[in-house]
Amino acid sequence: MSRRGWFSLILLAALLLAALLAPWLASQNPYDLATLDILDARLPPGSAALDHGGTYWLGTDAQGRDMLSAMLYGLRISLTVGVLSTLLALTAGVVLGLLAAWHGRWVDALIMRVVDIQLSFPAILLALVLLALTGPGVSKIVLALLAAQWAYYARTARSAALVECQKDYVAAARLLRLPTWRILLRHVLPNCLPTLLTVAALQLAAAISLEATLSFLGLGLPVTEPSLGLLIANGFQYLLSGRYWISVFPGLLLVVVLTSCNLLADALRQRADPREAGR
Amino acid sequence: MSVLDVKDLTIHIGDTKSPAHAVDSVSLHIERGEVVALVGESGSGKTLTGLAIAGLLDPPLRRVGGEITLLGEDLSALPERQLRRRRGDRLAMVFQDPMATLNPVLRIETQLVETIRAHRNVGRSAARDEALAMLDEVGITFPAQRLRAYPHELSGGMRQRVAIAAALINQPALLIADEPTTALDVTLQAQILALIDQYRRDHGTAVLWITHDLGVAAGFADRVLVMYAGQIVESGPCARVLHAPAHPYTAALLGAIPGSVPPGTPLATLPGQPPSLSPPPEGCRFRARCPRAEAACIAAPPQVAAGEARTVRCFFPLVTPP
Amino acid sequence: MNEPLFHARNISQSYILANGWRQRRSTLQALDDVSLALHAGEAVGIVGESGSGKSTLARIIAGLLPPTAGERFWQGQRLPDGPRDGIQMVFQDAASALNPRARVAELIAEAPRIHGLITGDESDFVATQLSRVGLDPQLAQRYPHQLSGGQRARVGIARALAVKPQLLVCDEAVAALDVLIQAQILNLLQQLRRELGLTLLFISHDLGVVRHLCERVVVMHHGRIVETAAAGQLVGLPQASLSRS
Amino acid sequence: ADLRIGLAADVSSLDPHFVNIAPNIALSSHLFESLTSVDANGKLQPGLATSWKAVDPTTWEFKLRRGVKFHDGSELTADDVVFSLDRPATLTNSPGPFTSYTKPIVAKQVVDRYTVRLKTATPYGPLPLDVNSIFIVSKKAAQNATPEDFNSGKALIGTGPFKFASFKRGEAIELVRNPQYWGEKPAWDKVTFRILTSDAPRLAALLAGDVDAIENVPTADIARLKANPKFVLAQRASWRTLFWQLDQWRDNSPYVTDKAGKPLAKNPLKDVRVRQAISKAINRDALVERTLEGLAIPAGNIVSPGILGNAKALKPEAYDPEGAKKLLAAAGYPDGFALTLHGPNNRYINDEQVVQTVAQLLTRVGIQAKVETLPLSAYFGKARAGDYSVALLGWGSLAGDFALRSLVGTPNPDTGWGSWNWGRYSNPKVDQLVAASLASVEPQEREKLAEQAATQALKDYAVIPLYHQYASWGLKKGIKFTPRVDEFSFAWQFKPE
Amino acid sequence: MSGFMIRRLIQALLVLLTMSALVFVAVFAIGDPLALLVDPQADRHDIARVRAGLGLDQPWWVQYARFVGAMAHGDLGRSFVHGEPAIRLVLERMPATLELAVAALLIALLVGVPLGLWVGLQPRSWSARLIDALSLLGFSLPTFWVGMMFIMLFGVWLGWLPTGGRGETTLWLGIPLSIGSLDGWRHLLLPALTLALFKCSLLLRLTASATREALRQDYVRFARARGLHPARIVFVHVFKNILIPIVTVSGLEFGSLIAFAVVTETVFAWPGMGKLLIEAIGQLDRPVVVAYLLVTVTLFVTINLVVDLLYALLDPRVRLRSRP
Ligand SMILES: Nc1ncnc2c1ncn2[C@@H]1O[C@H](COP(=O)(O)OP(=O)(O)OP(=O)(O)O)[C@@H](O)[C@H]1O
Ligand SMILES: Nc1ncnc2c1ncn2[C@@H]1O[C@H](COP(=O)(O)OP(=O)(O)OP(=O)(O)O)[C@@H](O)[C@H]1O
Ligand SMILES: [Mg+2]
Ligand SMILES: [Mg+2]
Repeated sequence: MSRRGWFSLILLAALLLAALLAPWLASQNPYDLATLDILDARLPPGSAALDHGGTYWLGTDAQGRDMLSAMLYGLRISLTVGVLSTLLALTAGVVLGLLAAWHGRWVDALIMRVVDIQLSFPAILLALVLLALTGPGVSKIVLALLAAQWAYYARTARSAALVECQKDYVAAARLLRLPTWRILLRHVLPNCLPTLLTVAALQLAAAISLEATLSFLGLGLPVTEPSLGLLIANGFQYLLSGRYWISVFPGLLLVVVLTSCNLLADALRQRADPREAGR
Repeated sequence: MSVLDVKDLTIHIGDTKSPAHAVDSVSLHIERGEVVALVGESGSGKTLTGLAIAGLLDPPLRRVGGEITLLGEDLSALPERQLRRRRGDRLAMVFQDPMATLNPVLRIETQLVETIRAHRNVGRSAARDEALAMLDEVGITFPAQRLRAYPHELSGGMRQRVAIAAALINQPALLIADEPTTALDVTLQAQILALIDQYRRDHGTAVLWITHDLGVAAGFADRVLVMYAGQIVESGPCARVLHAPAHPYTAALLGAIPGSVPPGTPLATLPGQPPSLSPPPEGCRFRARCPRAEAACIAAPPQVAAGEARTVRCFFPLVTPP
Repeated sequence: MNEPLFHARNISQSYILANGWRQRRSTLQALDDVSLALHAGEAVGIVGESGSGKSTLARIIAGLLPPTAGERFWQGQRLPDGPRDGIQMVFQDAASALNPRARVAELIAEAPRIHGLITGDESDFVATQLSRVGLDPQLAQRYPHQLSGGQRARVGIARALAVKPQLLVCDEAVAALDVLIQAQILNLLQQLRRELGLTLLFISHDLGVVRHLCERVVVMHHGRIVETAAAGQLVGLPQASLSRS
Repeated sequence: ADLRIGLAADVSSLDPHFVNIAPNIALSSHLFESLTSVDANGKLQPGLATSWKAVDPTTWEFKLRRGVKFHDGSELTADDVVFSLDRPATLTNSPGPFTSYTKPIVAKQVVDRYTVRLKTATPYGPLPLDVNSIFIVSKKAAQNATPEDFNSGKALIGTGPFKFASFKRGEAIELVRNPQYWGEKPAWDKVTFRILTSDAPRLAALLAGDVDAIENVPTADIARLKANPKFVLAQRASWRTLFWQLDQWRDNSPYVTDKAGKPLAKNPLKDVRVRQAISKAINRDALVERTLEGLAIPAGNIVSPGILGNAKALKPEAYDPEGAKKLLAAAGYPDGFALTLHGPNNRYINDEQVVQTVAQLLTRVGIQAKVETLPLSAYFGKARAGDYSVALLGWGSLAGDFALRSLVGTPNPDTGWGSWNWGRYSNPKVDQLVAASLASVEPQEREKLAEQAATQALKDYAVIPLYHQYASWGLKKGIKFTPRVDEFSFAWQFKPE
Repeated sequence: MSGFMIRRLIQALLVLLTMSALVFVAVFAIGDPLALLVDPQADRHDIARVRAGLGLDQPWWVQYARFVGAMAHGDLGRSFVHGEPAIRLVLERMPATLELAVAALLIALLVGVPLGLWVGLQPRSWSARLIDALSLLGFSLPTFWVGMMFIMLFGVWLGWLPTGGRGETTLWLGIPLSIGSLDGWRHLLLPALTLALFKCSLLLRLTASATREALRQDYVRFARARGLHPARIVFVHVFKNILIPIVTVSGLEFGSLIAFAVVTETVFAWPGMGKLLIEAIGQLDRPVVVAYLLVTVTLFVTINLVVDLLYALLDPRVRLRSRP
């Protein structure tokens, strides 16, 4: 993989690690109301806390949350939402896509028409309507993102699988009378994975960004458990008043996350395409 | 004077530290009206040689040495701008895959006319008439309709004819044909061969015919050059080389053709594979697979004469020099 | 005459082509009433120009493609659609016929393992199969892309043989190979026929190759069998390139 | 001179009788007037009627101002008034009709060209205030007019200080001065209302000079605006009071559990000591100072100071966490319990933040509080259906008895009482006092009764008041504005300096 | 062709029906519009009357059936909140959104395609590497955040451009457009840029990779072998080929531009359909939500159709079956 690819992978791993270790890295559990002190609200970066003597390196938000801690936990939520919805959507899409490609005929036609319908309707609008319906919550936003994104995977998986199914190794596997599930899972799927992973890395970024956007529109997550997007949204109102840190820092972190996902997608794509490898 | 004279052409692939010596000191010359076949197995450097002559090498391919003289003019010294003027004019090249060589979104007419107008100051309609005549000459029926067509509307054989028409439209002195018949079935192969043969006779064009099919070389070329691992290991008049090969590699190639032995009996084969060329092995590159290899082969064999108009790169040729 | 091992009767195949803008549908008759019998131990060649229906016939015989019309018989028994034990195929493009993500050992052992054909140690089994096609057993741990073209073709053959077929269909199995490697493979097939009594259906557009390998040659043209003859006496095929040599 | 005002909410229709929502009323007030008017402090003033009196307990008589001209030049008469009072009931597809204001009127009588009598079934004191909500339209123009006719301006003929110029829905509305206005003529030739519903862009528009004034200055930016010499800030405590509604009717309230999440034996919120403890646990000063950045005053009342029914004796509950803990212990919850606070997230100033802060404060006295906030669209419906245990509500009213009727009156769908009494608090004594207050046509007596009712309800902790919200306007330097208690941004109250 | 069209139309109709049914149920489930709109003092009779007046007293399927029946006559119902035909409200706002989306697409094309061509032709130059890196960033910046930053930078700190709203419009064929006046342009610029940023990066990357791909093709080598001028190779041979994916993607992305206009319009107070939708959802104004969705779906279907036709126009090889 290219240097950029490795760089993005390491960065993403570091971010994941930071998110996983958030409870140990963060000086405060920003989701535990008992640890917040409203009197510490909106302190600029580097301020000392009023009573317990800690330092808010990146300042505090309107509830007196330590921004750094909030960002670590927010990263956790953003990544959880992104990864979870991506995995679920990937699974659902792959199952349907493989099915369509393998079975062909009416199964294919049916699945692909549903995919077409789904795709002719933009993800954000679908998620918007769904979330307005279900209300906030991590599981609900995951569901909304799943609903909004599975079709991409189904389509990608199908077209990748169609290409693979044309290849003679599948014919050979059929001649060897391997069970269908085995052909699909052990032979076809692994060969579709490069394409799928590239799309997944891209869609991971899209999912995280979409979650942030929905949170910004007030339809994402509960306020007490802010993701990066929600942190940005919550800080939006303070932007013009000079209390930039509430919004800008989580924004920068979000951009870093998204950029590394996209970088990774890029690198994966180049890897999957040997002709691009020389670049 | 030869139409083409190549001296010590050397091509490297990749970075300067550990390049692959893909083509090593290849020399060849072609006379007016002559067909020279360049044969060898896959990866031996045939295409690279052709591309280098046409000045079409792109990174990571680099020509690191050698002279290419076309009609007395040293192409290797020319700047790209000048070189471009020669390509498609004095020197033309066609490629293997007729599906891919024509631009799928441009009409045949566009692609022919632009070739004319890139080199000659000819009006659009005059160019069109020439294109029409050219299509007719390469044996395309209903040329006027075909001019308006897109490549995908033509069959594979027709497409290759059009590609050849585009190559020949400015009456080049040299045509480099890189396996233009391999992708076609036998019948079409024969037609294309016949077409080029006829054109050569009519116009005296020199042809460098790149192929891995000894059968094609045998039936069509005046002289044959056999390439192995980036080097020319044997050259000479076609009939004689194929009849009595001098180099063990040439012999092995001929022995592997079905029909060279009675049906049902085993064909002659060679063990192993061509060597890696980064870096190339010391000494004779064929050594490891050669049934005649001896200790002396550890040194690089020179190219030596092997009879009239023949050369061979071997210490122990099958044909002794006269 | 005794019962053939395999018999294809009155096979026809047509493809539906959806053509262009206007969605005009046309059908293409790829095979038209083709019948072919293969006797045990026989080697039959099929030649014909491109598009004459050779591959289509091969796939139908192997059971990869249900024919539009016609029936297949195996030792006199009518075969249902789909692949069947005892028929295997070697494909033209060895690179695409091997799953690029599986090691050679898995490629060869997977199906025998599932069908319970491996009695002893699996790696011994793989080694035996590899040696049979003249490959170094060390190659077992390689991936297809780490093999040369000839090695890949041999792995393809080894895989097919590992499930002990009686009929081997080779669809242009040597067309993409250099003459030297082609010769190796042809020799190998000869040897296997001798040793295993394999029935061979060998498809090629190269008459020389077929003549070398087969006793009987079938010539196809536009989806029909136009000629069947002993390999030595064939006349019907236009054979431009070879005629001059 | 021209004036450009940035509005925080969209005007959905120009038909003054179509939907009873604040932005529409605000806009209609420029074009239309009603019999009575309300001054900046919420006091009833003469409008198109110069005077009114109850000629008997069930009959109010209004004397119309003479010589008032509609924008089309015709004169205002009693017929227009009766027509206007009749019209709300005829708009069948209005989702939020004004009929609750016209409903008490059982008969309308034109005494002469300039006198109208309105009869009620029972004595009804707030009628003059009710008719303030019904705009008087020109009968000639509005007869058979559809809402579209109003939106296009065709039927938009009123007596107000401004005349209609243009309406770009969701974007801007332009008005021009009515030169024939009977009262004080506005200082502006032309007024443009720009709809800027998002906070930051609205403020940005002011800062960038795209508008001259904005309403609803975001709290975050108050300080900055104050510090900026190019702008001035106008503020005042508005009529809106925020308070918690607590479930007092179910034995098992859906969002009240023990700390492990298991249901409790009984609903602690039914215990007045628990409600008091919650009230004591809330540090209203900190809430106001930090969360609202000073944009409110702590509340001990249901209506804002200065509004009828505000009992001066009622002071905001003092912050007393220890006292709260004691009360909880006394009520049988020494270790507290857990509950979920519900609130909207796009309705009141910093509403979402307020809920969180209160949760923070409750957690400190041992009531483990979770927070759930929803968009208004989902919130109100669920809250009214009684889905929540503790829910935030803000209420703006110009009369205490009105507010009490809806908020703490025993719910009765037939009369509309207690329609927003989400906690279903019920105290016959309070009901009685409210009813008496509403029935009194005598202002002093009404005020006294209303205060008594409020005092009683708050003694029971029927609801827990938090604060009275401020309303703020940001203005370009050189413009003066008299802030209004009802938060409306009326163009004529902006004056060049 | 006609078969293809008919299939497309049936598909569109299906989308419409599914979407509208979904929305019907969804908006129902979100909340009761009357809880928002009816006056606090209203009693049961008032509420019942209003409910009946709006047809909300029926079960949802009856309402839906009525709705479909009315839709067949071109009537999509009246907005609860505005009292006007919902479709009119949406269509009224459509020019603003379309203008924004078109402007954004044009910006994305005019910036993205040339830069992408450059990156594809000269992948090793430092400028291409820089552009490539920036495009990745542009790809990663969330729209709303970019919008906020733009407002802060250009609107507030520098004061060069207005921060929101649509500004002056002039009538073109009876449609109010911003592009007729300087003021309009000034208002349009920031939101269009914000909206364009992502698509610009997308098109840039697409163009770059398509160019690289095209350059590798034999036809380019053959063109060079015929001695054509490099400019002709790039601008005729390569460009005509990469135009195909560019047009396809632009068309498809145009739909998503309209969808993402929801966000941009919210940030910039741009009075388009997206803002109307957000408000309608907030007010549970079901007829407007449904009308919006119907209009957008129709729009998308039209766009897809146009893309397919363009595609066929550009690529002589095309077979008009559904895209893979
Ligand atoms: N663009 C390239 N980059 C890297 N290596 C290359 C490139 N082009 C050719 N090579 C390598 O150079 C060697 C010679 O290639 P060339 O194409 O000349 O072979 P050839 O004799 O034409 O073979 P074939 O008969 O398969 O066409 C091969 O090993 C090939 O892998
Ligand atoms: N899946 C398919 N759909 C439509 N037409 C097909 C399909 N497969 C094959 N054909 C057509 O059927 C005819 C026979 O094809 P087939 O592949 O059997 O020929 P072949 O003799 O194997 O040719 P070749 O020598 O080129 O491999 C051809 O005209 C081909 O275009
Ligand atoms: Mg080659
Ligand atoms: Mg075939």
